[in-house]
Amino acid sequence: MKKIEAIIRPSKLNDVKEALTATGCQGMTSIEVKGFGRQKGHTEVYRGAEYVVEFQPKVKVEAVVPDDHAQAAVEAILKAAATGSIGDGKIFVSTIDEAFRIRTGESGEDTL
Amino acid sequence: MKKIEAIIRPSKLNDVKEALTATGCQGMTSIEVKGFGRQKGHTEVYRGAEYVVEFQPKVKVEAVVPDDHAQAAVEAILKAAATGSIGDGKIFVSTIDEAFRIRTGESGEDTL
Amino acid sequence: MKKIEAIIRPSKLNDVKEALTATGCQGMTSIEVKGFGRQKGHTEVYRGAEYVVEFQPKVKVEAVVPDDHAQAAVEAILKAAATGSIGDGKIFVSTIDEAFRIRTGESGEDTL
Amino acid sequence: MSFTLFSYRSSRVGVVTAGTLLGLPALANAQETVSSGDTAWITVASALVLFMMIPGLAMFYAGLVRTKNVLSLFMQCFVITAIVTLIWVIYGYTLSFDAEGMVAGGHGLHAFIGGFENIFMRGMTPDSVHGTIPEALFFVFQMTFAIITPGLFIGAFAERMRFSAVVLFTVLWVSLVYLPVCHMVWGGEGSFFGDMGVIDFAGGIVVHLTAGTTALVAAIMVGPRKGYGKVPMPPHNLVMTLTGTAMLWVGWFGFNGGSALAANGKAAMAIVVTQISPCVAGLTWAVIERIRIGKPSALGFATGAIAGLAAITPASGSVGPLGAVVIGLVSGVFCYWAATSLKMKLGYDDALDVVGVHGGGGLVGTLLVAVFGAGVLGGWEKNLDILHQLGVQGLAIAFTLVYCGVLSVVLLKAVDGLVGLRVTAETEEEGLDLGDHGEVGYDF
Amino acid sequence: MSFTLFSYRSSRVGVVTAGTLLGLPALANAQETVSSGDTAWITVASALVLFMMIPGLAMFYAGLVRTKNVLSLFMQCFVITAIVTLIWVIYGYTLSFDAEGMVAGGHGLHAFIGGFENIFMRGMTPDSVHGTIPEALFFVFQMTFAIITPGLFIGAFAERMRFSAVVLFTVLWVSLVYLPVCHMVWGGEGSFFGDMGVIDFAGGIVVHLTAGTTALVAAIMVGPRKGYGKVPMPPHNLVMTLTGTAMLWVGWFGFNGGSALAANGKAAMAIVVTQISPCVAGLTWAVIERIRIGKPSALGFATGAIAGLAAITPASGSVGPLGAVVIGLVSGVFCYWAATSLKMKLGYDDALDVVGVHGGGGLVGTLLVAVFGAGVLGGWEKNLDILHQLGVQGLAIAFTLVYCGVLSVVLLKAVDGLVGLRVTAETEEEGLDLGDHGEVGYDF
Amino acid sequence: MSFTLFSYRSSRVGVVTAGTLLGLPALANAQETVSSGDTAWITVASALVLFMMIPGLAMFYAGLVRTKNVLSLFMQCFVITAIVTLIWVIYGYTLSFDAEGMVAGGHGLHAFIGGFENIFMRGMTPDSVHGTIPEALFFVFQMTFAIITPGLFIGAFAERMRFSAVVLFTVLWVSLVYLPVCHMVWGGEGSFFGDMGVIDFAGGIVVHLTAGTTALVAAIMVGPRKGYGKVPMPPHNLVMTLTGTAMLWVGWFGFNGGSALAANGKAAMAIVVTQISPCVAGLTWAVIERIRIGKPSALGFATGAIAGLAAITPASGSVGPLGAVVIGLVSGVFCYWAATSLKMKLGYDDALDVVGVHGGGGLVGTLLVAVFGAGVLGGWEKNLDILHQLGVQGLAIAFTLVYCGVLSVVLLKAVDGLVGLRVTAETEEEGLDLGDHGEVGYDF
Ligand SMILES: Nc1ncnc2c1ncn2[C@@H]1O[C@H](COP(=O)(O)OP(=O)(O)O)[C@@H](O)[C@H]1O
Ligand SMILES: Nc1ncnc2c1ncn2[C@@H]1O[C@H](COP(=O)(O)OP(=O)(O)O)[C@@H](O)[C@H]1O
Ligand SMILES: Nc1ncnc2c1ncn2[C@@H]1O[C@H](COP(=O)(O)OP(=O)(O)O)[C@@H](O)[C@H]1O
Repeated sequence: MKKIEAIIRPSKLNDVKEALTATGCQGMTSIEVKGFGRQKGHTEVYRGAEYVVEFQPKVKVEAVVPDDHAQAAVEAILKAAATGSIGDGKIFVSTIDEAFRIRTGESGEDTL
Repeated sequence: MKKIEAIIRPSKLNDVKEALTATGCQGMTSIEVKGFGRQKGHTEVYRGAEYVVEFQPKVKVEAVVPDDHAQAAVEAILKAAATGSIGDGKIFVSTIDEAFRIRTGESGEDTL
Repeated sequence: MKKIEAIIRPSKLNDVKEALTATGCQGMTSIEVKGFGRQKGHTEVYRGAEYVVEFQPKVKVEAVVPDDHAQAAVEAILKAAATGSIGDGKIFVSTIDEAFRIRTGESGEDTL
Repeated sequence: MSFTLFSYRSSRVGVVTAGTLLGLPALANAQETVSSGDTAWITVASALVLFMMIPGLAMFYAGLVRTKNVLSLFMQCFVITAIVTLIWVIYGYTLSFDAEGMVAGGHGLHAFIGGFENIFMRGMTPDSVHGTIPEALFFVFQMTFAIITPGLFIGAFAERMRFSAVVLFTVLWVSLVYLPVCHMVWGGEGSFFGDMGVIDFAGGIVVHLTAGTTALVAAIMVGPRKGYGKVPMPPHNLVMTLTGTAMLWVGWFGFNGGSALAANGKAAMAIVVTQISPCVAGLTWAVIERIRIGKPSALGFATGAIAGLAAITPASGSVGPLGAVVIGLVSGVFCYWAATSLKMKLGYDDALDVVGVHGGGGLVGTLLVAVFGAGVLGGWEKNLDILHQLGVQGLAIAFTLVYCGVLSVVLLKAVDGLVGLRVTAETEEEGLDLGDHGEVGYDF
Repeated sequence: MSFTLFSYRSSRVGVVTAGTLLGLPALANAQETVSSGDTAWITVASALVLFMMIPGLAMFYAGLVRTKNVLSLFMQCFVITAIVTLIWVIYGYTLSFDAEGMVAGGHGLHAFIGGFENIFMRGMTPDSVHGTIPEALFFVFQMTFAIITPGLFIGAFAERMRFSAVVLFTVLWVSLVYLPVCHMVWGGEGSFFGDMGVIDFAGGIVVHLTAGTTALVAAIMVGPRKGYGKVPMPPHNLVMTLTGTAMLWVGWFGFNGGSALAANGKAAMAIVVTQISPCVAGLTWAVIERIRIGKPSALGFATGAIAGLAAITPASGSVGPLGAVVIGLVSGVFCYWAATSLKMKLGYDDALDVVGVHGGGGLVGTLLVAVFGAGVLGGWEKNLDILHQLGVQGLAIAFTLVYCGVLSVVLLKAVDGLVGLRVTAETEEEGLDLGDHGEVGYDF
Repeated sequence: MSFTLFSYRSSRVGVVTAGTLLGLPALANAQETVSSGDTAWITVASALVLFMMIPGLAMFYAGLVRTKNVLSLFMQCFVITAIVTLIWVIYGYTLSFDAEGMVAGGHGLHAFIGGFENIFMRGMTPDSVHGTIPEALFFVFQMTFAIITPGLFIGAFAERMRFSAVVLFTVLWVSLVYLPVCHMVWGGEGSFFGDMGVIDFAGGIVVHLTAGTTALVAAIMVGPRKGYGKVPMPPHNLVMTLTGTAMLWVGWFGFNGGSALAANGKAAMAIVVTQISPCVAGLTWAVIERIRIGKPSALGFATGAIAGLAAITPASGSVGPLGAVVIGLVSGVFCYWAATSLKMKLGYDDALDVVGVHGGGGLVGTLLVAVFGAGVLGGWEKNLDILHQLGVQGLAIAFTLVYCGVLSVVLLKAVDGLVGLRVTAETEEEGLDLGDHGEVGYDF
């Protein structure tokens, strides 16, 4: 099984969710994160004190999928999350050794 | 070393923490996440505008454990986090190449 | 590619960010988490009801780096995040199979 | 609905005008009947008491629950406001304050409940007068008390009682508990407690004791929250609770000061003691926490302050600064004990400590006014026989506890039968905001 | 600036003092000219209306938007307060209330706009009197109405209008819409609507109808928010919105009760109906939601309550409890329909439902006062000819809709040309707080 | 404690009643001694000033700190309220306002501090009168000023001063700084500043200058927060700060308007200028930010507004609209400079800018009232010699700066020796909420 971690713009979460489900992915987990990268941050000023905020609000979507679905999932996300401007984010793919469904105790690809 | 990622119901965090520590796991990290899966979401209505919220509040617990503790940890979580209803969550196991304790700079299984 | 996950004190985020960028790491993602470990928690009391809060606020920094940068990155974090007191946190290193830049669709180490 | 309902009588209440006293020509009458100064103050006092309910009490309570139930507390405060207003318009005011058929010392029906003369505000016009203020204003001021009283006890069954049950129970409780008790205490000559000589300036019995008693019954009958005592249930927003505390505090100037029904020295002195008591009680609570836990908490100070405010309420027209200090001190200690030790020992889940704070505070003040109202102890009640008055106050307390307790049991049983007291386990789990109201409090 | 500007006249307004009526010696005059009771009440009423704007309306509105725009609503409310205050000082008060040159029944310029006698408060001293209150107080009370009116319509174009455009539009709109309409209705003998016999006790036309009309025009001309109808835009902090609702509610006692300009039975009765209407309207909205969606929401109750408050505003000096109940009921139903069905059908993005709630409420109340003001229906207007009055009210509504609508189109066009109505797409995306003001609301 | 302590005298203050003036029979006296209108207004004004402290100032300040310290600001505001109330009851009122032994022009002890006649409110009954209001009300109104003054300076050492140190310092500071300065300015004939002819209508010197001076000393002596200047410390909840700003603003109507001690034209005109100054100052601050940073911030507007309110305070009884505009303008510019450039240059960590805003504002207003109080510049002070008055005001400022500065140094040293000024490094790191009070503000 592969774990797809996609760091995307918060406004793209819904599109990515729909794109992923369209590829047959039935579950995923999203996390609010702050991202640092090429995209430049903004400045806040409070009574003359300037704060440069370099971390941008992003959302990380994690979906564990069967090996043979991984490519489709990546492609779906690439399509759904892209705007073409700096800050669109990254996708990282890694390997999951084992998966379990807590409700039933089952393990394996069927649990996804 | 294995990384155990368990996506569970928020109300089960305490039980899972105790079950894990009972297996000898001395540390873990929890993260508030939103989960999408078979469990159906809810509808909110604000002045006639309906919002279907498909992402459920969940908690992700991450614990890195020595290889030979992994199975016990998974079983402990399976037991502590299950309610039998849809939405109980998943456990994913993956491989960690190296671990370090920041305080001392040590590495290896002893740092866990 | 390697994924470096560092669980650190929230007050160290900025130092870690700077240390990492100094090693040539151009991007990273940070997440607010709660950590459980050797560091003891605190007690809150509300009208006589005591709550022992064992989870500490921590920040998890995730950076994916080329294999040959991993060691430098780890060392940079070890240096930047340490205070010497219990609760400084951990660093976990794992393997990333593939990485993509959403904006361009490119993959590989160049996307980091 | 027949239109004769609206053939209003003019001025219902006879008053001896200052003009008459001064022997000025009749022309002066119309002008002096209503005091614009008293009217100004009681108008504002009414606004202040409404402000105590929304947003004061709503914030105070809602901050103490878990995030998932924050709106349910607000909604209950708002809807109680609306329902009690309508009850008050239709039959609440008349059943509380219509004095038709009352005889001093009589023990007939009207010693316990008012008449129907003013049903749907019949007979009230902009020209009607009550004492030195417009009757419409007296109507509004008293209405705000009827609103906040059921508001208080919702804290006891917070986070688990079904919204429709809260609504139904409020209607029944106000009709069958609040209106009679209010009449018995404040109905004037011929009212049961009034004739006994009970002292209850601003509602120690009428407001706090009834609310506290019902809170105890309801906490027990509705049952504890799922996981109570096992799962941590810390307040989700103490900042909001403290803000609400401050609003209640300031609003209490209107609650107690307004009960003088005039802008005068009595109102001012009532405000002085209304300021002293919460200060002492809050500090007392903080000091106890400092000693027992090591740290004085803001929630502790706030809880003590509310207890001190509840306690001074019945006494605020009678006691001087010395009495206020003692009442603050005693209520701080007593309510701390009631809201922590006693509650834990008895095991009921009074979620927001209505019993300990309002029941306890009401009790302390209603008894101690009998002592510190005496001139020799710095009070303003001439000819107060302390022992006798203690007996009178005790009797009134006992009667109210029994009446209000029994009625609460009966009404809650009835409501349970009709709509069910508790939300489903799922709604309790996901929160009343989503379950009962289909919305969430925050989406940062 | 010449100093003669500041050679103040003394007391601008002649009054018949009570002292004169009583035949007391002249000495009494100075003392009785100003009623300290009326002054006390109107002072507080002014504070209450200001409190409705900041923080009341700011919280009510800011809670409804997304986190990234929360400060922009606060900032707009604050800056509008500041700008309108200065306009009022410099030329607003005089153009609204200077009666110089007005002739009863005349249709000259001064039927539509006041004169320049009181420019920069010329002639006003601490001794100037208006009726039974200091003129400076009358000035302040009326100022708070001028402040809150443009405050209302910012809800329509929330989350997307450029800050500088809001500022500029406010200046133009208050000068060219508010001041004339205020003068036409409340300018006294010789004012256009006043002479027609229009009833608008506290601003159904002057405040709510103008705000609602402009809101409609602005929502359309500024255009919908990016993603409107597709992306979910739920309120980010309903708790704040409900707190703001409560503050508006309590403040409305000052808004309507203060419009009696005295602490008397008329003020008290205005407050009675001001309490009844939102209760009925809020419950009505909740019941509709219960039927249609299955769950009564706190936001629904609150929205209904504000609609009921807007609706009772023009009628609060004329109707009795029956009228208040009906106005509450009708506004609850009508505004629900306007803010949900009508808005969706017509497709404009009135972000915070100013059209449905304030426009709708103002309409309902301005019409129904013609019916329920009648004595036979429990009102206080002697000799009210219902049909005739309906005509008068309808005419005033029509005139206001057209005048205010056309002016709004013209002024928005002008502002668009001068500074641009909308923020950039990037600012809309990252939020107005960062984009327009360089700060964020929360950093927990 | 002996009971003779409570053998109260009746009416302490002689008044010439209106009844006497009118030559009405004595009967009228009792009735007319107290003006119910004035009483109504000052009662509300007292409530408004208390409202400024809790929750107004608590919210304003608490929103500006980091999440981990939010409750500590609330707790300090509450506990200061309680402590100062008790001080006021026991010896504060008498040391401020007991006029026993004062001689016009005398420079004995009682020019600087009051006597002990009214210790523990001795002699005060509901019938005691001060001017046209009950003495108990005068007591309450003045008490609220004593409460808010130390409340102001806690902003300077926020996020790091030990709770017990704050408590102890408050007790000492109120006793040894506030009471004497209050007496010197407002003690009546024979008071030091009073006899000099110092103008300080509502507390430019008594409240804002003392608070600002002590804030400067304390910020320096307590030392900067850990990481100050390196770690970002942005406000955690600007929405709360803005809400608090609005509450302060509205409450200021009571602060300044109430200082007329009557509901009259003077109060009304004070409110007019109290509205104008913050509007101008807020806009000024926003314009400066627009020019220097490119974006006007809501926090900037709010800060300017508070500066404008502080500045108009001493002048609000004397200046007209022109003066208010200029005072607003100057305080906007001056306080911006003081809170940004000056603070950075001098390097002290005045966490919430008490020095710049309150010190700066108090300074500006106390000086400019000497100019714009003059009739020729639109003010109400007859026979004002501008140059002379500037000298008088300057002298009073200088004296206060020195007295208050020196005392602050001494008292802080003492407190440091007794309990230690600062929390431990760990408590500062984890936050004062947990460290000092064992609780957290939010748990969403
Ligand atoms: N090496 C990395 N490891 C982990 N996260 C990264 C890394 N590089 C970028 N990110 C995440 O991706 C987001 C977008 O990256 P950025 O460089 O700003 O734009 P782009 O992906 O369009 O080149 C960042 O905000 C950060 O959250
Ligand atoms: N393929 C997946 N990848 C990552 N997270 C998943 C995946 N499937 C489910 N989840 C997580 O598990 C949670 C529970 O899954 P769900 O399908 O609702 O119930 P159940 O696990 O009982 O079948 C989801 O809310 C989501 O957070
Ligand atoms: N086995 C583990 N798996 C995942 N996270 C861990 C593990 N052990 C510790 N952590 C994280 O590291 C943090 C610090 O650990 P702790 O034992 O308190 O101190 P130290 O790292 O200094 O020994 C914890 O709060 C937790 O977030």
